[in-house]
Amino acid sequence: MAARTFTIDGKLVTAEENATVLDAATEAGIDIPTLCHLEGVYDVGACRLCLVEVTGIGKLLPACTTRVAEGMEIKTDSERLRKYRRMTIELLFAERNHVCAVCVANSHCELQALACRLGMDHVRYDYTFPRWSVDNTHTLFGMDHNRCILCTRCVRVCWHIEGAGTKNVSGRGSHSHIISDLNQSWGSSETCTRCGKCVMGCPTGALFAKGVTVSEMERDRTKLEFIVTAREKKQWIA
Amino acid sequence: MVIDDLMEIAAKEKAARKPWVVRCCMAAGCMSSNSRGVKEALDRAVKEAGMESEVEVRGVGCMKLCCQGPLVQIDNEKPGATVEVTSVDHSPLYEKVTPEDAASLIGTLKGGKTSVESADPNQPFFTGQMSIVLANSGIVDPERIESYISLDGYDGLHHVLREMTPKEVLDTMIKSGLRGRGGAGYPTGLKWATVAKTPSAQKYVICNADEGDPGAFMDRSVLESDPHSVLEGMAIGAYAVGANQGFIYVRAEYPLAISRLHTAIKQAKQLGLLGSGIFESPFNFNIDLRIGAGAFVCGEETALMASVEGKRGTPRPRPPFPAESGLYNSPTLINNVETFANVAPIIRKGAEWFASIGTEKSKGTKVFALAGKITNTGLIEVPMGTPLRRIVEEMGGGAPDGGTIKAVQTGGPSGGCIPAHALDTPVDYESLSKLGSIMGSGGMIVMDEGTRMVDVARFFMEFCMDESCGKCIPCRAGTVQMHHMLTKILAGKATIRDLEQLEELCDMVRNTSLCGLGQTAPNPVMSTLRFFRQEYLDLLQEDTLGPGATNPPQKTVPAAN
Amino acid sequence: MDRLKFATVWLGGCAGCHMSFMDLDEFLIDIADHIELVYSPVIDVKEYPHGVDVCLIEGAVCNEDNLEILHKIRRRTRVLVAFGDCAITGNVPAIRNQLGLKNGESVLQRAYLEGAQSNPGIPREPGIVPALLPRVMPVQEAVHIEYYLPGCPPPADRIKAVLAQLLAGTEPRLTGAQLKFG
Amino acid sequence: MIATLSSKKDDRLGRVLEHASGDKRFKILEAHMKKHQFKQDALIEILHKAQELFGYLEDDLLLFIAHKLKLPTSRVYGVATFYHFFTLKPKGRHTCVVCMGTACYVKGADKLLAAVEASAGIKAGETTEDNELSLLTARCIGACGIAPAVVYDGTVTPRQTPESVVEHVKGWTSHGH
Repeated sequence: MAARTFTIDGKLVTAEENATVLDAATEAGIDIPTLCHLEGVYDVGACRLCLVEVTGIGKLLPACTTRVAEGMEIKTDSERLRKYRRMTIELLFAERNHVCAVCVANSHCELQALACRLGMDHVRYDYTFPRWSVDNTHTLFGMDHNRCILCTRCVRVCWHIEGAGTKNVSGRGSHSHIISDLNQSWGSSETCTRCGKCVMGCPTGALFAKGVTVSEMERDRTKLEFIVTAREKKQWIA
Repeated sequence: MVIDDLMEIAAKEKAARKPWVVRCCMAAGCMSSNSRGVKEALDRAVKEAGMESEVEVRGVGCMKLCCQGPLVQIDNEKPGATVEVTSVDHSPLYEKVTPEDAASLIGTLKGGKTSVESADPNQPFFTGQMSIVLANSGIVDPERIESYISLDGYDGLHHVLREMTPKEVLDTMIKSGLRGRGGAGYPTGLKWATVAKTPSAQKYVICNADEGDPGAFMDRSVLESDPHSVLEGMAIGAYAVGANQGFIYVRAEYPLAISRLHTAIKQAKQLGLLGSGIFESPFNFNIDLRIGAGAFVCGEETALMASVEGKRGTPRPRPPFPAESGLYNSPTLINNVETFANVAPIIRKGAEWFASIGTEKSKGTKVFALAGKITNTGLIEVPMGTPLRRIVEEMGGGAPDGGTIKAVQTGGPSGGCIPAHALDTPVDYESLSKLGSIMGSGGMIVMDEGTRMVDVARFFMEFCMDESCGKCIPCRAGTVQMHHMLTKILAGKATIRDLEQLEELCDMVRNTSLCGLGQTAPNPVMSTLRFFRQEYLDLLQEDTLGPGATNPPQKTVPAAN
Repeated sequence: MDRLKFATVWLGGCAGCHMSFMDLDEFLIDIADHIELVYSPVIDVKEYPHGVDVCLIEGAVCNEDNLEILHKIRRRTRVLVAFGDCAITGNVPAIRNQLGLKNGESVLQRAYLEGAQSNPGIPREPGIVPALLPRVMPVQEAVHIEYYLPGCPPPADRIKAVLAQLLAGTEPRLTGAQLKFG
Repeated sequence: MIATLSSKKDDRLGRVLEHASGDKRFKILEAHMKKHQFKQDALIEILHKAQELFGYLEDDLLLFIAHKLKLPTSRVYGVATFYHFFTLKPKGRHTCVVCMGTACYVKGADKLLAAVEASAGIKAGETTEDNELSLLTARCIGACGIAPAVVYDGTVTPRQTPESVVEHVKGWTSHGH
């Protein structure tokens, strides 16, 4: 496969022609913030946190779905990008009920970590305080819609890796929410295989293993990556 | 089907023409004022007068002056004449016709008088128009392909298939200067050329008939009035780019347009104008209908394609553009109704003719749906570059009841409000965009002094909020916050800080949203802020608890030592 | 040498932030030379004084009393610091907002009637027991706030960092993990 | 796949299929799917047909469609709830759709809606308790030339006033039909 040479934040980088800007940056040790990207499943370009500036292109481009090109000049960090990213995070905090103090994922949460990284000391928007439910009907896992950011990682792992298709998005706009099967309780789902991959993929405290309490929900992402890599590289075959 | 067959159909249709043609509008606007009842009454009246052999009562499409519907027009050609009328200019256009009026209207054919009022065909509303897209509208019977054929219909397709290479068609389109009529104004020829040069065994053509802008009904009228012109345009496009399958994605809210399209496609297939080996060429092309289901975002091309694939209509990032990877990951040509309706006339009359109309960068005509606080509501087609003032004041007749026009809204929820003092702006893509609005698909809503602009901004924001698909954060959550801020402003509970925050959020949502819906959602706010800022400021409350509101403390800075 | 007129206030919160403030330990002695504590739940001053330089505000704005004093504080203070998650986000006290329009009544009923072990009854004493606001607010929704000190509670070293910067006359800046909510 | 998994628990799908075998409407729906060769991308057309036949899309119907098209039920549900044309709850005997497009809005559609809401005692999107009336709003029905427009039981009616809407709707509820 042909290689492409370009710059990211002034650094000369080479990557395969099909690589995304996000892949290339990660490879080069440059960390672009993202919440919807998950190693092993297809990208959707939805969270808009990985937007980067590319010289000569008026619009900001999502690093996760933009392919590298020869001679591209990419800027992953600028005052403008930082400002937009912080606003995006603030919008998320105001959208649902993210109460870090009582969250299972406190200290292990990608949303919380990004808020720190982007310098969010408070949210400038009025909180909407919507009413969302908690689904605790599953024997192994729980889902708290209050903490969901609709990144759809769970939907994608459930379909793309596990092949069950239990999870999907229902409704639209700010009424969108993650469902199991026909919007029934997760515990009554007829398709859930209880594999737990959705829980492994969740960036916040929305999906959690039952029994964990505040700050105890740590996730092992390496398992997901292992499954995907093993499948792609046929490592299952001894 | 060969050209002789086509000519024979046209000749037969012309020969069968009765001396009198009573045209009755059967488009959705007049139908909602009982034009079906009028047509039935006209049919009865003809029968009762014993004039069946002399009079044809023809259900036609939109006759433009929708506010005065149901409309009826009689072509009083001399008895025995066999020439099809192609101009509506000189016969009286009867307004607000009721079934009871039918007998007296038919009576006029025998020299009787009628008390039914008729519109002056020489008023600016009609004389200011130039019809390309709507040329057949109100004349052709939209439910009979023969009627379309008798007006040179499918001639363009024949010409293209028999006389032109795809490359020549592309060149013609590029030379014509036609730009997408869906709103953004991308050059149509370039788009076609990109699809054409992308190698693929399978390509698609999609007609975007998901006319979702509130206040826009041009595409609906075209589909209801002259569906075959769209089919012909699509077929020509398919030939040029090398596609063999087309889809028309039409809103479920337009049942009449759907039924006429069904009929039109069926008739075209029966005559072999769609299907395999069209005009005995190797070209195959089929069209299927896809019915939308109430999602504005599906007007966005990637969302529309997801919907055609039976999925949730959420957009995806571009690139890749549909021209390279669209429906089912194949190169896809996607244009809107009006764009396709321009194609056959361009082929028939030539690129030079088309390019001679309009302005330097915006060629041809544009159809607008004139509505709101204006005397003449209805459909108009004007050359690009026509000043807004001529459209709303001369043709539209200004605000009704002596009111004053305050602003003209174009481009729907993606557009902006053009203030009255800028009415001399010519209508073209660049001029409107300079004013912070867009051409959009053609909705033109006139607002008078009674309209509060902050209210208008909130109305559109509510629309965008409800129609946001929810996929990307800036649009999903940003529209909610912008709507909240506008509500706060309208309630008199906001301060200048809120207004600053609103402007900052507008900038962010515009620059970070995934698709056009989010990227343009702030436009109505930004344009009203630009031209009617004082209306916002008047609603703000004094910020007594904001920065600098504190009484001076004893110490000036919190400094140690 | 003028000492900084310093205040702390306790609105709708659990006092955990003030507890954390006490965890400043010997730093409290260090700052004692530089500040004059003019108002705080830990001293006996009834009326919030005029001309205060810095005030740390713990807790969300939950009732009419909270709102009134917050407005008064804003008018009489140069620099306000939202102190802890309840002040900045509404945090746990604001969870009642999710219960809709009647959220205030719902929580009172739950606490004082359904949850009562003896003498059920909702306390209502006009002028003594302030009425709940229909919606719990973070402090910045009600007044302008200069600086934010997140945490539930903010750890002592984070409080120290902010105070040290304030005393040094620089703008307090917290970064990275120091900004962690929860 | 769905069949085998569901058999473990309460066999909902089995019940639905059994019920469907005796209902002519399911036969028509299945014929329609067959016309589309049970293609998954025809989901929206199938949902249109299903709503036309049944009036609304209840869970069992969605399950039936998912099974026949071999789609995950969550996907069918996700699509059905994305598009506002589909309704998952039964509609009233009569429907009154107030167009809230821009042209209608500047001509007072909000006042029409407020009047009929007050008169019927329901909000837009709701159905009266006696199931007589569903009050809906439309984004734009494209009848801007005759604004403000209201659709009564599928009939577009031009130039409405708050009084005319209330009168029309009262006509339904008082005569029962």
